[in-house]
Amino acid sequence: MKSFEPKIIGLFCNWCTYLAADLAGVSRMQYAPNLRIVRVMCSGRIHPEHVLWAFENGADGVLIGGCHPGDCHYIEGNFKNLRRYLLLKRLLKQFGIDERRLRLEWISASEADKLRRVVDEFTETLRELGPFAQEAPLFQAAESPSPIQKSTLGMKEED
Amino acid sequence: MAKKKVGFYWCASCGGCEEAVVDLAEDLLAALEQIEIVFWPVAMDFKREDVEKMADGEIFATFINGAVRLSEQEEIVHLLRRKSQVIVAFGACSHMGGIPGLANGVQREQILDYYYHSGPTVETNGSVEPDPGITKKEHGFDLPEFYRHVRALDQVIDVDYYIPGCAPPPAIVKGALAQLLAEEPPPPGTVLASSHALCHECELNETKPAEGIRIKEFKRPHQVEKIDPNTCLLVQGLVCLGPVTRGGCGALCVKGRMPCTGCFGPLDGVQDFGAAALSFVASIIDSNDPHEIERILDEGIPDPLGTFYLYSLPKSLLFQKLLGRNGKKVAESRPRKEKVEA
Amino acid sequence: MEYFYYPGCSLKGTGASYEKSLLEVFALLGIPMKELPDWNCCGATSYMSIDEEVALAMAARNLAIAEENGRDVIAPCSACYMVLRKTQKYMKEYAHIRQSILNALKKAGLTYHGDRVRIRHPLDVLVNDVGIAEIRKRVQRSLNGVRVFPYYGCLIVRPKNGFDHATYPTSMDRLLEALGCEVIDHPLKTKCCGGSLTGTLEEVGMRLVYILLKEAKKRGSHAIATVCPLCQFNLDAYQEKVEKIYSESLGIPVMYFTQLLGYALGAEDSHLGLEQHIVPVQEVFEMVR
Amino acid sequence: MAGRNGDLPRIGVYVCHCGTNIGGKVNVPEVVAFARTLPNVVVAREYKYMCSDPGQLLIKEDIQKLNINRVIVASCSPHLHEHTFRKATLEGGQNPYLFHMANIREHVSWVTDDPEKATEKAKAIIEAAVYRIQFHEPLESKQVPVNPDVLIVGGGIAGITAALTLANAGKKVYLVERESSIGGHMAKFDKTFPTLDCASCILTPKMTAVKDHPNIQLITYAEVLEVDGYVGNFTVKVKKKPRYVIEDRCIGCYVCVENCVYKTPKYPSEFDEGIGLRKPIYIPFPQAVPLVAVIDPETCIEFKSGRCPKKCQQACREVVGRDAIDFTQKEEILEIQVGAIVLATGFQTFDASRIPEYGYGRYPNVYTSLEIERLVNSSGPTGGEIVLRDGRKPRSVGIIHCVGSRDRNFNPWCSRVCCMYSLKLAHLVRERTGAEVYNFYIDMRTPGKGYEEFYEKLLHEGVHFIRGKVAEVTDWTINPEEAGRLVIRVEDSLIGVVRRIPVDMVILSVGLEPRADAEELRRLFNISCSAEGWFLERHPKLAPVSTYTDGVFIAGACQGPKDIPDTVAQAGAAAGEVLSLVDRGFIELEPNIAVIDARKCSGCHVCIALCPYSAISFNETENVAQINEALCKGCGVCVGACPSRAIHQQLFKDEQIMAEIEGLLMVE
Amino acid sequence: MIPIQRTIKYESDLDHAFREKIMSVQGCENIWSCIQCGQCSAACPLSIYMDYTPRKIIAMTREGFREEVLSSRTIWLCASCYACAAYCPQNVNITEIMYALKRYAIEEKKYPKNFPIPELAKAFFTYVKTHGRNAEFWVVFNVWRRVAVFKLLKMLPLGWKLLTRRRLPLRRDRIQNTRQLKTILSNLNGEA
Repeated sequence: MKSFEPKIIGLFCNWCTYLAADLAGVSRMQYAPNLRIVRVMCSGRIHPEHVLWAFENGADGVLIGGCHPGDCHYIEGNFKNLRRYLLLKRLLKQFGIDERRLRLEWISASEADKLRRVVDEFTETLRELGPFAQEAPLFQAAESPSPIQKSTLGMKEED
Repeated sequence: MAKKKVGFYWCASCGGCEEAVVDLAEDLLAALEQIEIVFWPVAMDFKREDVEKMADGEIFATFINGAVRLSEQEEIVHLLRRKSQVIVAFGACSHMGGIPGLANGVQREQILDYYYHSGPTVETNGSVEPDPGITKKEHGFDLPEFYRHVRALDQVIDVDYYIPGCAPPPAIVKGALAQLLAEEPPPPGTVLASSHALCHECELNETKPAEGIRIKEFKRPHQVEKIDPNTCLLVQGLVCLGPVTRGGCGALCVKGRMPCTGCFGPLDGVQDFGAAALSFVASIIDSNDPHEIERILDEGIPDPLGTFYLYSLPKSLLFQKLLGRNGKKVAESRPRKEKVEA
Repeated sequence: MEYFYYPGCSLKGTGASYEKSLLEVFALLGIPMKELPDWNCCGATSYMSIDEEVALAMAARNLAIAEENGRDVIAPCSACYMVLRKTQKYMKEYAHIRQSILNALKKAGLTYHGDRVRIRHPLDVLVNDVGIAEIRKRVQRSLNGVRVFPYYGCLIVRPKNGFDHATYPTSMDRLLEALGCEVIDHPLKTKCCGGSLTGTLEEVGMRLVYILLKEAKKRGSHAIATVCPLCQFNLDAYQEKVEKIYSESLGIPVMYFTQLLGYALGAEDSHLGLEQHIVPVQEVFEMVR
Repeated sequence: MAGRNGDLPRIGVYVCHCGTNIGGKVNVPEVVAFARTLPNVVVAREYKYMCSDPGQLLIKEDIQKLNINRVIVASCSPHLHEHTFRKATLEGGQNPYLFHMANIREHVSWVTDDPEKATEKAKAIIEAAVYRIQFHEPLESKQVPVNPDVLIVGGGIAGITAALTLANAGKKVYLVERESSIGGHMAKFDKTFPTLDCASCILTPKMTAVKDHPNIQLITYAEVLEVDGYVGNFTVKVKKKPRYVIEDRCIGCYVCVENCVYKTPKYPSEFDEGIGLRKPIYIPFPQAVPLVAVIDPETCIEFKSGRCPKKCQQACREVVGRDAIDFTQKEEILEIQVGAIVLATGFQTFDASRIPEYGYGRYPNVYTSLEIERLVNSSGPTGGEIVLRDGRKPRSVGIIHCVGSRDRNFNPWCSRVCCMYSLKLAHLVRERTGAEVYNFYIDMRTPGKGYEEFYEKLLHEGVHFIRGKVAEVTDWTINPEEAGRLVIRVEDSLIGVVRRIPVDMVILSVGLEPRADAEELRRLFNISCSAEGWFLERHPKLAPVSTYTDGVFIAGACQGPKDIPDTVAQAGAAAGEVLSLVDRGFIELEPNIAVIDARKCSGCHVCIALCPYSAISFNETENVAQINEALCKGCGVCVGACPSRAIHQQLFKDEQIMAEIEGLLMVE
Repeated sequence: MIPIQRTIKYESDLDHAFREKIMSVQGCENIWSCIQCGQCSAACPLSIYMDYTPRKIIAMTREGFREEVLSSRTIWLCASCYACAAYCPQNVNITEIMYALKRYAIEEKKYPKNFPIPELAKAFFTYVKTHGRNAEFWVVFNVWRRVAVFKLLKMLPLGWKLLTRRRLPLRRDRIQNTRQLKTILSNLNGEA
């Protein structure tokens, strides 16, 4: 069986972390291919829905990358993201989802090495955690909808 | 003109929505001039066989309240879907899962265990638990299946319209009826209430400061000694979900100086009510210090899930793959996998 | 904060007066410290030349015992101090070493987590935890006018990133100043004393000892202060031989910094092991009595 | 699905090989075949270099012949070529914003070992682009006018060169310098390598030109406090420190200095690197620009006790009749408006006392190279005579290269100028004292026009070159030859023997490092620093003086160690970039601004406080929030918070972001 | 007559796998970073006695001069003071490399015969392994008994002085739980 390869969605700010990823490329740093990057202008643009959407569509982890505190290209968009992030983490926990699946890192344009380290580390963590779809018992599909009831109805199964 | 046939049914709900129908009072009598009720188990003696006997599409519209958790409920709503031209999800539970939907935040086994074994008021000999496997033919009934999850109505069958609210206020119900019976009914999928958020109709909206809202401390109603009746509740630090909640109720709760908890659900375009609520609430926290933010959250929002998904947990994005989602919105957000000719 | 005291083999032998004076100083300062139960040899540097893993495993046993009781370990011998720290670092950084040693420890009924105990040198504890200001307050008998040549030796600050600069440390200088000593600044603070070469390659070892003694003499030192039993031993026990080889009289008392500190704090001479030195040290204190 | 303009998306996907940069790792034909299976993709092609003319032509032709109305190029980072391909899309006849770039080079082929995984990742990124681009819509970019005035920060040779170039082109230039005179490090040097030009002979005329130029407003003894605004329209606050001498009245006649109550200079002169002394009132050096005295309040008796007879003031008033000294002067805040900024803040030298083994600060005869520059300077404190602190002439001198450089314990980089300036100092010392001069080097690095020739010249002058990094400079001596001198202990690595070399003077060739306040400045101007702390250029080769913040340029050693010729060249380049920006007269803004749909806005006020630029206000009559387009910078913070989904960000709409996420996750 | 020697090195004389072997040892990873500046040699208190300076040892190791390196006196003269490592501008841990070379030299029996330094290491190793602690007297005794018995006589005066000052206990100190130590050592990967 193929070993589990987690999928990571990176939501990266245009001015810091996206550039760090560019720099990692220019410096030919090799890191886990599990990361797939979406560019936004500022981490403050990121909506919790984007994160939930990523999980719902098969991501095993979401990495938000923004500028270091005080460095935001838009003054303090990264802090607005931080507020949402902290609250969202709490919510995920209530959902029974390991909060390590959502990670926020401040990575500046020059910190390609940090990006590499974070991605490799995060990939490793997610490998240990296993696929998102299998994690929280709340999201375990069972017999619902149950086939027995349908047959007693004498109805055709609907898609 | 012949009266249009109308049905009512309830699934997992508290009965408040049935009450809401009665709350129409004399308006109900006026409505009865246009409609004929052919199915309403809570009020009139109809049996399932009566419905089964009807032709497909014979009923003009069926109003279903309550969420779906039992196999019995699923059976009946499928049946009603076939027999009805229009299905209206009536009230927050069938709209989004409602309060019963909060049960999705707990595992089914925990619920059964609490109710039949470990709950503080339960006296048990250790064996009493409803078992759908037991069929007591001699009594003429069998037990329905208790599903693992609670679902909103449109996660079980196609729904044409939604009447929001917990419960829907009479004005909304009346307006909705009028729209349904009009010559040109609204497009399918419409939520029959305002298209704006609650703030839009709230009398306290104008008390918000022009420079916007910044919150240093969230409070829960019981923590506030005296709510200022003349200032926006959100501005006072109460977690009022008015900005993210569909209007139409006339800001009833806020009039009673209680913060909106979101029973009318999200506005068009918002996929996940809880996420949207969470995002705006977090955004207005007035702090950049992670420790301070954590403290503000600790003190003011101890239960984010219960706060933001009070009525809409089954409709959360995270449950969508599992429980299905509103077909219309899915089509909108997914590009079609069609080939076009080169 | 209670500490474990890890004597290492030397403090039970050639470094007996280091042990005495150290225990005395800690008692006078009211820092509770007790000997690590059933400690074993740290693995020492010679061990590394034969089988590093065995050396690290031996050190790890001590760490595991200390961790069981959750106390930081004070290792006064610079070699022990270095080896124990190196073991911690290697166990943290190298998975194959960690796994092998943890497995072996487990078989012997021991566990080790790695981040629960810190290895400290008494100089570090005295300067950075107790603090120079506090020690200055506690001085009963100032060593005013005693010219001391502080000699750190190599391993207390090696490898890099310890509690003081790796080539030009200053902690002991500051401590001795607080006792009233006149501290001599010199460039040989961490120059090797010859280590075990004094016993193996005598001509080389003696030369290294001579360099230090000669420089101390040239700079007008009344005494050399050391922090390591091997340094003290080399400079003290081989002094006579060096004098013979280089036909030069030296006669420089070589003390442990804890002896100077103990004296200043008012300890009795007999509690400091002063009589155990080969080059007599009493005259240093006669100057200030 | 139909786009907003009603047409069905017809997507063209163009996958670039980038030579072997992408093609060597990603299986491009496989990716192209995959792209053809994606929804609404009409054509998918591969090409060796998409950014080349023939590559761009592919796009233009497909737009025209196949009616392509959405263009995806899978190649490098959008930061590199987004502009190129938008232009191609426009030239092909489509709106340029119906283009999207998939980054499969920096984010895939260059960072992924395994070709199979790289190919999969490239597919995912392209699928994401295909999903995303269905939601693209035609947009208009906006133009805003550019203020042609320029701010230059730093009055060293870089700032001076840039200022003169721009001023000569007719631009108004504000030159802000922290010290009381411009000139920077170069003003301290005696000679410059390899030509041995006299530094002040070539610098002083330029400094004077700055002072006299009608287009340059020189603001010395000042620091930038605040920077607001954006490219084309910056507002900058500058703090001018009080020098307690009124600049306009002072004529630099030294009468005040001569009359100071201190009869002789007592305090270390900053300009002379502490080798020379100054009085509390002083002119840093005779060629200073502006030639104006300054009072140091830390050492002036009047400031310390308030009981000075103030003879300087008296002399200025009575002897010169200028009355320029004003003890009550306060700091001033100036506000200036500019369209572009050039940062030329330079470097600092490595603090040699961080290497205690070299004895700097402990042994008086250990000097830094900058101190020696003052010592050999004919206008320096000894008039150019090279003597030890006790007045003796050194008989032998050791010059230690790479002090603080090429050392991971300090600065890992090569400081680039030390070899050459060490050679220069070796030459000057040998020439003036006849001493034995030893150079201790790790590697001799003399690339540059005439530099190797200079090295060879030194070899002929009988200077010792010992290849080895010195371990210590010590006063531990072991024989009569060494007694009383400093001993350098080094391995002569070419011979393989450890040597002890006694010398009278040690010169530490300290390296260059980012200024201690570079981090602060970086934040102030919202640019980035490299990991080492140098200001980060936009591209190391193609955009060496630009930064990621439009309108902010860098020149000289603030970007990395540089010699004078390179610094001057870079300053010219920065001036050129500024001219091309301000002479165009306008800039085009990315249309990624936020837009409020008034029909959906509920007037909840949530967005208003979030906007960092106060671009959102509340319209009381309409009961909705509204965005001032000119102020919006397109961060999207309000979009992420809007509870009604009434705000969207152009180019970054939720549909676009979410479709992209979905697409990224489709490929297994 | 002056003996004349050819000193040319052919590639086939070298062992290019040697550097990989050394680099794979913990602490020795940075061999590639060496820029041959020689600061290690200059900082080393013993380099003046060595046949190859530490810098050369690194260069030779890197280039596969296996025989020369393993049989050199340099590695045995290293007193493990870590001065080289502390000074090295490239963070090459030369001391650890010396340790690794010593171990290989012993393993391959390349060390100089009757040279007391490796003997001391071995005596120490054997003693401590069984007792858990070192007894300085007995270890030294064991070394010189094997290397040069007459040395022991020369040591008598110093021994006596130490003895009378209670600095040379003759007891063979050992730890209580020797069984535990034995279990640990016999369960290491490297041990059988």
